[in-house]
Amino acid sequence: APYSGTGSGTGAVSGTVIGSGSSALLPLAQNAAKAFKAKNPNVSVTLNAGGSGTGLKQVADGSVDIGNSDVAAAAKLSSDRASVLVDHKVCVVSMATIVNKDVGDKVKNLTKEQLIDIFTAKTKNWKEVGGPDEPIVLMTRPKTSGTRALFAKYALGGKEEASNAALETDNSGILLKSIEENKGAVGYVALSYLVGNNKDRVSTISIDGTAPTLENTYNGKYPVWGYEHMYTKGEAKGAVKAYLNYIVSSEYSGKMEELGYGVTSKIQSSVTNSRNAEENKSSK
Amino acid sequence: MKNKEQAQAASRRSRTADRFMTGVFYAVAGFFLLLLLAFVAYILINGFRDATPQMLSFTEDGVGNQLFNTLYLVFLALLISVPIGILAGIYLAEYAKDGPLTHFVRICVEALSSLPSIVIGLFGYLVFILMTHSQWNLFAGALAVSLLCLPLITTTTADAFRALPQEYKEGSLALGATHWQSITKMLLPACVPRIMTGVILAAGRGFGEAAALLYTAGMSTDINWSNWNLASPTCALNPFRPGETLALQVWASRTESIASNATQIANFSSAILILLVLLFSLLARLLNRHLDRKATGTES
Amino acid sequence: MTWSSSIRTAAAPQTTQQEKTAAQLADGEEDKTVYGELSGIDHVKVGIENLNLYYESAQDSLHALKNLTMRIASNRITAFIGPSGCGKSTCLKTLNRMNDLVPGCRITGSITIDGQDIYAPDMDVTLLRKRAGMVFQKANPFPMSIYDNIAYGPRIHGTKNKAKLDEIVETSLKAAALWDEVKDRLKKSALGMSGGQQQRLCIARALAVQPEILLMDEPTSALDPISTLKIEDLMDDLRKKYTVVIVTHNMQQAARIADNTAFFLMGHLVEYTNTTAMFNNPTDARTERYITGRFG
Amino acid sequence: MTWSSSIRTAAAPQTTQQEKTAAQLADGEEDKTVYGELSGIDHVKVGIENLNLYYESAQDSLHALKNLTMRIASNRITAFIGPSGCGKSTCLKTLNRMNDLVPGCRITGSITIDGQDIYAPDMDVTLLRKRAGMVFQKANPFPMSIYDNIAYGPRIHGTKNKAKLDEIVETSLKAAALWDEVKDRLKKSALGMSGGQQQRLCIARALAVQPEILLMDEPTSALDPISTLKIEDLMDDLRKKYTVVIVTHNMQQAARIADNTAFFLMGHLVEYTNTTAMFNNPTDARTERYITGRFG
Amino acid sequence: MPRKHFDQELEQLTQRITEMGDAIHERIVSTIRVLRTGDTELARQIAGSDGSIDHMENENEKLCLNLIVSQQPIASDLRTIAGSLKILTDMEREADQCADICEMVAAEGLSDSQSLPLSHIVATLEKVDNMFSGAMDVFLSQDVERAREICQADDEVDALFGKIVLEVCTSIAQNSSHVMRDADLLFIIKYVERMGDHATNIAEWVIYMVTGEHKDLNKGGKIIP
Amino acid sequence: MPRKHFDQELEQLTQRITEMGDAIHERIVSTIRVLRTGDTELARQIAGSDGSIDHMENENEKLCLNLIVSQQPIASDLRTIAGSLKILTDMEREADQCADICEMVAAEGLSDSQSLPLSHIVATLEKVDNMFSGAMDVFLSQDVERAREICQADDEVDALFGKIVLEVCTSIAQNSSHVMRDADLLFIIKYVERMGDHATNIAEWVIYMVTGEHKDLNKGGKIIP
Amino acid sequence: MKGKHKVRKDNAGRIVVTAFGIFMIAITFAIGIFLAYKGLGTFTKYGHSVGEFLFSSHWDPADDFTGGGSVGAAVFIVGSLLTCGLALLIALPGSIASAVFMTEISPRFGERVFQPAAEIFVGIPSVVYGWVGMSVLVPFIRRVFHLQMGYGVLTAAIVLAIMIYPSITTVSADAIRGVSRSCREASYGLGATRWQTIYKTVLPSAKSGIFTGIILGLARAFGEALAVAMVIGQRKAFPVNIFSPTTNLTAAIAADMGGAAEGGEYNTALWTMALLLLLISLLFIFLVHLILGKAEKGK
Ligand SMILES: Nc1ncnc2c1ncn2[C@@H]1O[C@H](COP(=O)(O)OP(=O)(O)OP(=O)(O)O)[C@@H](O)[C@H]1O
Ligand SMILES: Nc1ncnc2c1ncn2[C@@H]1O[C@H](COP(=O)(O)OP(=O)(O)OP(=O)(O)O)[C@@H](O)[C@H]1O
Ligand SMILES: [Mg+2]
Ligand SMILES: [Mg+2]
Ligand SMILES: O=P([O-])([O-])[O-]
Repeated sequence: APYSGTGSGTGAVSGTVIGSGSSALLPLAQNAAKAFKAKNPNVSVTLNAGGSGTGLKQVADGSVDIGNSDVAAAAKLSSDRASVLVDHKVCVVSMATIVNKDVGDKVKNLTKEQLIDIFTAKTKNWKEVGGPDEPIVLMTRPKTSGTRALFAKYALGGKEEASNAALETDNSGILLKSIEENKGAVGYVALSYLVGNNKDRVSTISIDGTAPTLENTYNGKYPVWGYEHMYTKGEAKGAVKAYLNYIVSSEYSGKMEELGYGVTSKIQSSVTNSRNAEENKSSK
Repeated sequence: MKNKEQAQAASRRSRTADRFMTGVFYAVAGFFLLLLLAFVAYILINGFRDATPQMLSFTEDGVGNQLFNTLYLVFLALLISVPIGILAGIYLAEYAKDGPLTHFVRICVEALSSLPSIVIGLFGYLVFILMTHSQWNLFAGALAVSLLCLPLITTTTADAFRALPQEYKEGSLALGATHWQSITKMLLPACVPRIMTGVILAAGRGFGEAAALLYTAGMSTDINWSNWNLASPTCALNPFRPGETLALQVWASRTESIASNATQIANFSSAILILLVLLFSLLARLLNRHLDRKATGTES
Repeated sequence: MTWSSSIRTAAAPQTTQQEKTAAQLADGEEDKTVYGELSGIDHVKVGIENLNLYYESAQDSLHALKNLTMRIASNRITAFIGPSGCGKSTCLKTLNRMNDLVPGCRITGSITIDGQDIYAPDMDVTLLRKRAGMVFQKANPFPMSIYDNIAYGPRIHGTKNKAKLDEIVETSLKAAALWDEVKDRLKKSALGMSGGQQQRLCIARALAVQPEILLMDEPTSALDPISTLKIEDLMDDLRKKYTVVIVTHNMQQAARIADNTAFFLMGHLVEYTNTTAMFNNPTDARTERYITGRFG
Repeated sequence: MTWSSSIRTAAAPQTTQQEKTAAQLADGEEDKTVYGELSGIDHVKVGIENLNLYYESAQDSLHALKNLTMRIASNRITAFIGPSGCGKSTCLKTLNRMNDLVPGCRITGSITIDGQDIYAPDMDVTLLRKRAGMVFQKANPFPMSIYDNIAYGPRIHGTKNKAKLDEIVETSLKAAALWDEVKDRLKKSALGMSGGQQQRLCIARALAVQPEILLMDEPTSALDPISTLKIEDLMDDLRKKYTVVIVTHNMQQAARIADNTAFFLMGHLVEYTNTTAMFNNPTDARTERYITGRFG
Repeated sequence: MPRKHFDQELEQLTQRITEMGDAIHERIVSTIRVLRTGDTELARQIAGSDGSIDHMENENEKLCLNLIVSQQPIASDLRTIAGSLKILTDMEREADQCADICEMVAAEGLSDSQSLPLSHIVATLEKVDNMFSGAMDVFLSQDVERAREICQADDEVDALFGKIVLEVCTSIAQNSSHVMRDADLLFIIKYVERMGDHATNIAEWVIYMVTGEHKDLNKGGKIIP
Repeated sequence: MPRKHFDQELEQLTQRITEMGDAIHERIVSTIRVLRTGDTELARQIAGSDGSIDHMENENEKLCLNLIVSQQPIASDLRTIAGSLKILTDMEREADQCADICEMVAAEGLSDSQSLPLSHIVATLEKVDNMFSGAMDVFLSQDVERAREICQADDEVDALFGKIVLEVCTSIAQNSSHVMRDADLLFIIKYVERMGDHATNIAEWVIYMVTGEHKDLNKGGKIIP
Repeated sequence: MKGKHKVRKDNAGRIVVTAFGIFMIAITFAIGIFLAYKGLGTFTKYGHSVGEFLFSSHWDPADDFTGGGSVGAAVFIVGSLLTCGLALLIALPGSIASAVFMTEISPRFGERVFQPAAEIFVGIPSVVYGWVGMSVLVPFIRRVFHLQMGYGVLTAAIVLAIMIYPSITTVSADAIRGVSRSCREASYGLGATRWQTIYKTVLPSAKSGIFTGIILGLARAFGEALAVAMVIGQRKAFPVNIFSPTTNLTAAIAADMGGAAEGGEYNTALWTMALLLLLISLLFIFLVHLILGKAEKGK
């Protein structure tokens, strides 16, 4: 990466930061970049989506400074390529099950089993789970999506979604719009898509009585969450380092929560440990 | 007399059919015209209804930078594809002998022109980004778009050359001009109006292109308008910086953005894009008419 | 024998030849050329010796000119006549090697201009074409101004000087009897001119490179009678300075303007003589039948 | 006075008229038509009375036919001659209302065929065009088989019966002197025929709808002399069954085939008389100047 | 078969000229009768009907000019038409001379229908008639050889002319009482001689029509034997 | 200015015919001298040089035919050429008759150059010469009115012819010793009369050239006064 | 030696121009080779059969480098074919009617209004089509046909139809304009009505040009990604009727290419789809040539 900055901390850095990857992380990264740049006008930050796979590959190739990913590098890269990458768990995201308002008025909570039955297309009508007499419309993300991977793992207990019965949506934005507009629709998005006006467009569903909120994530009650990773090839330096530091700084954490992302450091350590252990296990 | 009556009956039948079909044609044409009108109106109204002046600004909140990127990218793409396209077109029309090679070039050009732009985008990503070990940048985007424009310009040029009467060339050669002189001094100037049209159509294609840019031009832009150091990544004129275009931005704000006014911005950008297309189409027509008049001498 | 009335049938000397069809005549033993007295032939400009021309393609080969030998007189108008496809245009094009542009066109024999072999390997074709200008059936003004049309040739051949070009343009247009009609609109597009004017422009354009020979391929066949007459009047003047060869379908035109006339048939030169003899009393029966319109 | 030699100048009776230019003559007071003796005029097929035709567009209006009155004899060939743009084709097209297709074309006056006003509101234009068939300058066969070309018209007019169509095709081709040449390849594309054959095909096609009148707009101007002669021979036969109106640029053609000839100039009918009188001894000085090629 | 129409018209022209030739031949035969019989009635009739031949000539001339206008004749076609145009003049003169002879006979009668000169004149006129008929045949057959023979035959006529003039003069010298009638005989034999010349001209034009060459093969007016 | 070339050629044709006319006029004048003086030398010379006029006729005929071939003349152009073609015949005949007259003079001499008939013949020939010159003028000027006058003038010649024939006959009747020479006189006056006819024909053709109408305005052969 | 100089320039010109002609081949080849290189891995590296890829509907490639998934792309292929076919069915009558209208019925209006309008249609970014389709058409379809959702084959086909409509229209209009005036005159001259002239003469004569337009339109429809992805529903199952959601090749590529691990089975299978798109393009080109070649032979 073109790099012309020196030093660390705030104020004095200059240079370029280029990132790519996860589309779920992009809004945060962009928001942070904007704030970061306000302080460091000599830094140029450019960020792109492309998907976690792309981000990881590019950072491993060295074509970008930061590779954003919803999943751990080991899931998408061969182990020797993954091993040179340094992980920065910049935040956590929780995935909320969302339904169209007409369902949401009647169905506020589902058990994990119900959820699994719905997403594997065993349950086909909302009335089976106490909702209106409407067929269930599944809306999912592509198989390569990090959001989908997390949701499948922690909400559906690793069960495969019924792709052939679901409508797949490339992007969370469009998925949200689809759920909003289609009766009986159910799907999932990161909480970050449910801030501001978006909150009222759809209804969220509690799982086993736990509502998908940041608090429930921090305290470990709500299991459907994951880290968002920003990988660098080797240790971060200069502007990149400053940028990464800025994201995880307390200065920015308020803003982060406003955007619907969870601050990594706020997660209770027990929760962190068990999740880390799980991830290490699954990546091996 | 029976014959005559028969003829009259047949004539009555065919006239009825004629009137009916004329009605059908009017209806269909009217329908599509209305559809287009509604389409354009919808986009424009949607776009400008909630627009704020700030949206035009050259900041993160406006689409000024994207607009600039769009124009700049298309400009770069044309800079690359116009000369190549014209030269290749000249080859096809003037030098290619009627043989397998020529046939092959022709098929290649046509294949290129009917290639899905997403495929071009992927190719561009691999070759212009990965193989050059660079990052998303405008120039890579321009190269990808120029791949899209290239066949268009090539075929327009070749067609324009072929459409010229054979007599022009014969006339020139018979005056002792070489083939190359004939091309540069006579045929090419005579083709300018038609090539122009092709170029403008190609530009229109560049404006609207998103799929080919997803993986090449990048989806963010960061311009410092006070920085004119060409090597700097924030310099507007540095082609080797990422540059989100309007179409890409529409795509991005429709899909991923969590900004609260993302939809309005997207609508606004769409409207701007449509205006651009309209403008260019108009420009092409005016230019063409002007050149045509000049060439045919109908201008008084 | 398709055409004859009883008088004609009896016309004694030709009787036997008339019995054959044109094809038999052309392909048969009788392919010797009848040469009559030629006007101005003591000054030969172009010499064609045993010229054979073939159009060859992957599938087949066409023998388009068969053993052609003729001399073209300097400062005379020579007309080529003959039915469609007989090789008139082909023969005309060999004279400034425009046939080089036709793929698969092969030549044997020799053509000389002022004694110089124009198919010699070291011949500069562009200079040859400068010496032997060409005017085509369909007027082909370039899509540029009248001035630029005329100046095109001189510019190609290296004249850059504006004053010089102005002079050439004026002289050429005057020589083509067009100056008065266009002098006030030299900068206007040539495409806005009438058909007859366009053809005279093409003649002027050919004159602008100072050729010695003017080759014209049916230059008036697309024009109305009045424009045709104007161009014929013009050609009559051109004869003074140039050697003119013209292909024409119009027998009367040949009779009006040409000094010598050559009649072609299926690639053969059947008869070549002065125009008066050709049209009043041709020697070969095929010539007679063609010019009196009784062919086919 | 541009053209005359000393003899011509002295030619007493025309002297004053010759002094004026054509334009003066055409626009001036002198726009009365000279009518001579007409061949076969006791059977009138077409009557044109005080016809005026305007081409109107947003910018301007062109008075293309000026107060035209003429009667066209049945079973005769009537030729329209005149310089380019004088309104010959326009006049021809009014006879089967092909000018309806031209936007901005306006007509006053009347045209009758067999006494019936063809511009009457209740006139069936398709039937009119069936009665007055048209043949154009450039042969325009449809890109289909020879058979389908001929059968096109009858089919349009409701004939479906195969045997009937076969018969019509044969009769029409025979009438156009084409049957023998094409009878073995009726199913082949008409585009593969020679120019002269194509034009005869177009004539056959026009005959296939059993017209009463044949309108021909320079039907041979794109053909070589031999094909032209064939078509002229054909027209001579057609006269027996049809009323033929032909536009031609070729004075000799008019002289050869027409019974009556009309000379147009800038929208005026200048002279209308039998062909012999027209070409041997025209009355109007403008006619004389035009047919002797001294116009412009 | 192009130029079918033209060929028809040419044939028509030939036919009309032949018809005119037949009509003239008839008049020559009648004139011979007049000279033989001194039939003034017949003579008056022939002299008065010369207009019909003139009319024929006029019509055929028009036909020729029309053919030139409409058919743009060239080469042999033009020679045929131009030759016809010329031949028509000579033919008309043949008829004219007949009319002139008959007019004289009608006005003055014949001096002595059994006189030697007159019978010689008749014999000459018969020869001339043969020449004329021959010329018309040759016009149809375009036989150049025969045409040449006809031209040669005029020499005999010229010789006869000289002889008859001598005879007439001798007869006048012997008896100058009918000078006026004898002078008429002189004029008649002169006319007959001219008729031979005209027949020769016709044959010459036929040769021109075929070969394109027009030579005076027998210069007329060699009145000196 | 289209047909410039054609107009030039037409002018050339007219000029050549006029030149030929001048040459013929000269011969007529010479013939008059011969008749006046009985100059056999001059007579022989004129009789011998007829070929040059024939040659001119031939050339001009060719020119006409060439113009027809190349220029497709129509209407007045064609009338000019066709008329010229016809006029040439008559002109040639004028020269022919002069030659014939001179030939006779050369062969036999003149009986009595001071005789009344002879002086009348000379006067007639002068009249004919005037007619001929007039016809040639008219050919140039295309003046129809004058052409008609010329045709009328032939009546006088015809009248003179009748008168002279009477005179000659009377003189023969009185003295039949020079019958042969007197017969020559008869032939000469006949020739002169014919010359008047030919001049008339020329004028008639001029009228045709201008108006397109060809009428016999003075039917030749009215030898009976 | 002016002449020599000219000749040298002439040669240089020819060489340069030829080089660029060959450059076009190079690019196309580069793209082809690159796609083949990326896409053939499905068959070589991961050992799937072409038959499986084309005819199996079981799509479950593994997003890793070991493989073992299934790569049956039949659903995508069928989705592409179905939407394009339907789009053509919808667009074609309208296109031809419009082309006829703008050339035969009202040429002036056609030239002044219709042609530019069609050009604007072509210029509208496909993203915009997709978005408008999603915001307007999807609810519309849902309401009109009383569906639960508006996504599906029909919706995608309509969006595609609108997208290809201008291309087919303009190419057809060009073809119809190319029919010589004289052909029309001949027909009118025989007493044919306008409609008879159009369907008996003009359309048959313009046939090959219209086919070309159709195929170019189809090629565009096949290659369109973003707009279709937004409205087709992207359900990885065969549609049961024209209202069912399904998915297609381009949507799949656009959706998953970025997320899939580079070089993994999933990723490679997507490249194979891209390769298939290229091959389909080539097939279309081949068809155009066949048609035009035939038309030329006819003449
Ligand atoms: N480029 C070519 N390739 C093959 N054959 C050709 C070519 N040009 C002409 N010919 C053939 O050569 C022969 C002579 O053609 P050419 O054009 O010289 O005839 P032409 O006498 O000029 O006829 P026209 O009067 O129709 O112009 C024809 O049979 C023609 O088909
Ligand atoms: N469709 C039209 N719109 C406007 N003006 C026209 C139209 N058609 C013909 N004219 C004009 O009407 C006049 C007569 O044209 P027309 O075609 O009848 O002439 P023409 O005598 O047939 O000439 P040509 O010999 O060139 O065919 C011309 O001035 C022409 O420019
Ligand atoms: Mg040619
Ligand atoms: Mg008399
Ligand atoms: O009739 P002629 O005067 O020529 O004898």
